[in-house]
Amino acid sequence: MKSTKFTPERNISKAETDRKWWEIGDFFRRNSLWLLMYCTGCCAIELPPAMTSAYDMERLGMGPMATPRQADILLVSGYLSLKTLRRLIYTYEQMSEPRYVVALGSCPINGGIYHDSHAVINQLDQYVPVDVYVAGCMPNTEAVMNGFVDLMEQIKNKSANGWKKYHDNYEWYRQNQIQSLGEVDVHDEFHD
Amino acid sequence: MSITILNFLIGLGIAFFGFVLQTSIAGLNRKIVGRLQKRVGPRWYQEFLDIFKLLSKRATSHGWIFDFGVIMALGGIIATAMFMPLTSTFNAFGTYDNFFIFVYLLAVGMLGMAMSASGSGNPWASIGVMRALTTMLAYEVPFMIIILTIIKIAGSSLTGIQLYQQAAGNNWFLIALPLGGIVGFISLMGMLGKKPFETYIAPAEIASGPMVEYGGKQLGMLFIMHEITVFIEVSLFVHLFLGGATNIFIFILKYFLVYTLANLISNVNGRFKIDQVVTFFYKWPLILAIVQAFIAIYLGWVI
Amino acid sequence: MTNSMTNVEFVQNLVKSNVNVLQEHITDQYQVHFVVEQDQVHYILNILKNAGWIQMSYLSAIDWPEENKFELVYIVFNWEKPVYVQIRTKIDRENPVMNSILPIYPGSKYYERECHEFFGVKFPGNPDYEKQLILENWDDIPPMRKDFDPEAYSKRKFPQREYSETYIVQSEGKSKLAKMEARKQRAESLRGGKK
Amino acid sequence: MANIELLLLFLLASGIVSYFLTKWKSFVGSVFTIFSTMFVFASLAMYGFSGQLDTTVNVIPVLSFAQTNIGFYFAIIIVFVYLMVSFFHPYFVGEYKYKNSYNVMFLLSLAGVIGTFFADNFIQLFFAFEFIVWTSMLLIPMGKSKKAAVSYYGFSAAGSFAMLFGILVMRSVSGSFDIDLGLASLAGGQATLVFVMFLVAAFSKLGAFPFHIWLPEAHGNAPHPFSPVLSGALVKLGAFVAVFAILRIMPSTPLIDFANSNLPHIPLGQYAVVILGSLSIVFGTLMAIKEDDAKKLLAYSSMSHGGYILVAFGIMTSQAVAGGFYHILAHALASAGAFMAIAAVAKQTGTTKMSELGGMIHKMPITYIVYLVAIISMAGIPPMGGFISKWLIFQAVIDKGMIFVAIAVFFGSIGSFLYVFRPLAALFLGQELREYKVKVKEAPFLMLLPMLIITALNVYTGVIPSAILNFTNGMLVDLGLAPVSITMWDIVGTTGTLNPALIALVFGFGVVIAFIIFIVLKKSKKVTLMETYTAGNFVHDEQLLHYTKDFYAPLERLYIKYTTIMKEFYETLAVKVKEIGRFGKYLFMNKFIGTTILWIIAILLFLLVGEVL
Repeated sequence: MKSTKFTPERNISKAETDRKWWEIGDFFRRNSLWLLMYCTGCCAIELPPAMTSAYDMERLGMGPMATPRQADILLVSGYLSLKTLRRLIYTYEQMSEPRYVVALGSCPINGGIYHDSHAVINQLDQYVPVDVYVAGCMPNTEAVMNGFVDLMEQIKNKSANGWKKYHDNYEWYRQNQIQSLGEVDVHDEFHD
Repeated sequence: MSITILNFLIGLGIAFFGFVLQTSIAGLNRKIVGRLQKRVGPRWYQEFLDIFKLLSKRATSHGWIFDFGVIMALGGIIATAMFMPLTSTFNAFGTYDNFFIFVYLLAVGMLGMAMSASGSGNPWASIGVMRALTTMLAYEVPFMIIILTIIKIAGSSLTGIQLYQQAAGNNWFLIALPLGGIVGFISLMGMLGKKPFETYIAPAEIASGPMVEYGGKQLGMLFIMHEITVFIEVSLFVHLFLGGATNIFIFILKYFLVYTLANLISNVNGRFKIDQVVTFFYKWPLILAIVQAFIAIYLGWVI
Repeated sequence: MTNSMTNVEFVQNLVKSNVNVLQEHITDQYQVHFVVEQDQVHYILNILKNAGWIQMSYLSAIDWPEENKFELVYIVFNWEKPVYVQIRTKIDRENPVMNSILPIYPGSKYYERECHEFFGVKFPGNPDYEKQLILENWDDIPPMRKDFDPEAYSKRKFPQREYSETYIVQSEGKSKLAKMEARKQRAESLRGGKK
Repeated sequence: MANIELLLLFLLASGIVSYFLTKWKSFVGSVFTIFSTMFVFASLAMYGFSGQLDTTVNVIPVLSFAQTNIGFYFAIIIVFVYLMVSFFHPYFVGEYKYKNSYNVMFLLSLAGVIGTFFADNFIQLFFAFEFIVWTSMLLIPMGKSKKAAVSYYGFSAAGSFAMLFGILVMRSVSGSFDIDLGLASLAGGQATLVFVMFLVAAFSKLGAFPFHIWLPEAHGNAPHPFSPVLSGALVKLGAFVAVFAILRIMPSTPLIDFANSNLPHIPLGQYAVVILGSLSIVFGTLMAIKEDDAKKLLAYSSMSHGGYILVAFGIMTSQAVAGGFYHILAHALASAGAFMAIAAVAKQTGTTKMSELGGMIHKMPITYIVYLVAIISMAGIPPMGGFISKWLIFQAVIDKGMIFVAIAVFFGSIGSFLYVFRPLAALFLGQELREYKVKVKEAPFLMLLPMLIITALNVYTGVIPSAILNFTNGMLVDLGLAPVSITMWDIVGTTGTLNPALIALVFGFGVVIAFIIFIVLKKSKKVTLMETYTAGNFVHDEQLLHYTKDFYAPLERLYIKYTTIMKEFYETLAVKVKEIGRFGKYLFMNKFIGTTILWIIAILLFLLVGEVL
């Protein structure tokens, strides 16, 4: 629209408006993080106290969700075997964007006590981008909560960009996945 | 009366008001439940945050019926809410607030959602829809028998029913038809999908049933739809059994009490199996409803 | 059978009277194992099944690289006389072939597939013992054999990040008071959920 | 001026022409059938609404005709269904074994329909009625099963002979076959007898409880294009007879008559009809919920809707009867639409079993919309026609305070959501099965056209019912009832006012709002149907993600063991009848030829003696 005397020229670019909207969205997203709990290993035992009256995750607006489509955070709690990793990648790809990954325990960081196992992978962030690692074997509940608050801070600082990274470096992630797993999408006699 | 665009805007305002009211009260109820379980609980506006977050996300779609069903669901529910009177003097479409509109226009929304869920191609969604429909078959019949009694006494316009209860010498139908009040409340629990009758959501069992494939904006729209549906159902109870309201504050108060009571009851209950839901509703609530209808219609004992 | 006989004794009698037991071991009143010849396994399992050991609980193998043998362990269970009976036999490690016990215990189908996957024992008679069951897209020697090196496999298969030798301690230079302040703030933020 | 007799002759003639045309080329013959049907419909529609159908010309000596409002209402609905269905013939008739007689039978049964509804005396009505039964009986076995026709004929014959008996009783009282005279002359025991006999005819034709066995058999196994006719049109013959029986014969005084209340003033006979109608509703609903064949499911739904019509007529207030008449129209349209959609699917896939189908929506979206609108109407959800009629019936039921009938009516209404959703979910939605991914495509235009017309009418009847209600008001006046008060937009019931157009408008408004919300938000990512939440499993078989078999299993479990009672009763009855027949055969025709001769002589003597006396 041509500007007249009474309507001053609006010089906010589209990128700028998008950024504004994104920041508003970030406010909602960080205050309402829904978890998909992929209880892969022993660290899952730290989640009940985090959810119930001891630490009460819900006061941060967090809660468990049933399916990946609904969830924001993919919570990997503990070691990941090769079989689980396939399902994890599949689940991660099903989540709606923006999506974040929080990994608990030392196993997803460097393999932990399973660092020399043929069945357990060593570093999760080689396959899917991880936004927050919570170290410890197992991390206590305060640390888990701290991890979530860290994620909220990252979202606020716009540094929780794992899902964008996954888009940008998809080839690299894909290559790592294939190196470890062969083809991610497996066929078996029960589901064909 | 003549219908102008103003009526539509008022109706839309009522739907929006219902959404805001129910979402706030649902948030408050989450806080209350949190306190009940010795937790801090979320902020009272948490439900708003959840919904707007969902709207801000990028969703996945399984084809046109998946989207169309969601639009039809939300549209049907908004349309239903537009007919809802808030008080005995304020509603959008005058005397056209016929009770049957609420029951059957609500069904359009439900049908839209069921269609969309089945269209996602996920078996859990179909199972959830099956359970939702079966639950509907269970709670609707006792409820409708009580409604028959009320309509027989006071006509089928919701405003008329409110005015009848507010007239001097008449009681609220909760008192005038005590058994009916009980049946109505149990059916309300079924309608709201609260705990003993929560079979069709069952997150741990069938992965939240019809909602299994939704994320992002579709889920957000379904949340909006759900909030408005709850608004319609609880308002129906308020208007039918609690004498409606003469002003908006009384309405909000009654609304809050009914919803909180339902929520508290739901929080100390487990979940029925689906066939238990059916047998439950076709046993005591139906018998009570028939007894109440018989007493009220044939014997004329309306206290 | 007389009533004075315990369940374990009954099994001992039954097995010893029918096959040549190389070695036996009674763990406790509920568990006993017998080592038999490879070609007598089917026979004794058949007898045990007819005597009431109807449940095939497990089939696995043990790798003995020094002896160049695999030891197959069949565990069967009787619900009337609660004794787990293990029938063990050693088979050749270079060419591990064992006839399937599918005709006796149909439930052993998946155990044999698992055993094939993890040890490489072949089970002719089981129509699909070679199909993959647990390991998906496995491309190395069977992983439970003792000459398989899991660490090397892990190194080779799973990409590793290079860590630098030097590291930084973040809190260095901060005073104790500042650290305490930071911790307090952190606790505050955790409690309220606001930041 | 359209003349009824000329129309009949025209249909007979075009039947003969279509025989040879179909023999030459089935497509041409079928198109000829479409045009003949269209001509009949057009001439009826053009002159009938103003009451100008000519009945005076007397070409055929014995027959005489009259146009009544009720007869015309039924006739125009049924001929319309015939017309719509005839568009399917070019694609279906070629497959049948006796394809040239298919079109003939179709046209002849249409002639029977016209003869029935414009008959001015009972004997002519009976013969036309029988004519329809015979022609349709020859059409049904061209589908899947020959047994279905036997069952259909058995019940229809029982019905028509009961009606014949009633007619003869009436004749013995009044001395003529005239309809009005005959019905008016009845009183006392004869009235009861005729009432029961006519009801047997009505129930067996309407497929209401307890004469419902043939309905799923015949509808499910009939040729695909004939099922909509059976369910949408021919079943309504029962309703036509029911109008005579229920509304014009009153054999007894009101049953429950509270002195100072407006509660049931319904005569005993009519009350029994209402109760049987309620049972039909419940029975039909429960059976439809557990049915796997889509056509049989819809057949049971016809039974349930037949129950609604009976309940409506039995209550006998003007609202109820108006609701009943409106329901006949609404159900004819909805049922025809649904059956035609299923037929279109069956044409593409070759099956109507829901457990074998899935994901048709991706290839046949328009058929899906047709089916969707039809079932919305069938379930009585606004803004479709079924809502108006159900609303009127509910008003009447509530007004009369009939609690148990209300249970049945509401149960049927909610239950219909369950069973109509089943084909929607199993057949059109869900996973797109592998075997239908390639070869299935949308139905051809000539099939879509009638389906779309029916869809439009379904919506029209639900949004602007006043024109049709005006017409039914005329019928109510004919029957001696007060007309329902309607204005241009409103229907005024005893307990409230309904404005269907407003509901539709608000619904549209709501959908627009929802659409705006949807469109301004971020665009969603398209994924395939197989990429659903499977708890992380890699599933590659569509069948595993398609939930169709035993859809309502938890609900079915509660009543499944009681469902076969009626069927077993009729089977036992059939066995008994067979045994009696065999006994008779044994008596007459054993190996001694003398016995047979003895019997013949005995019977002759008996007759002669009777004659002498």
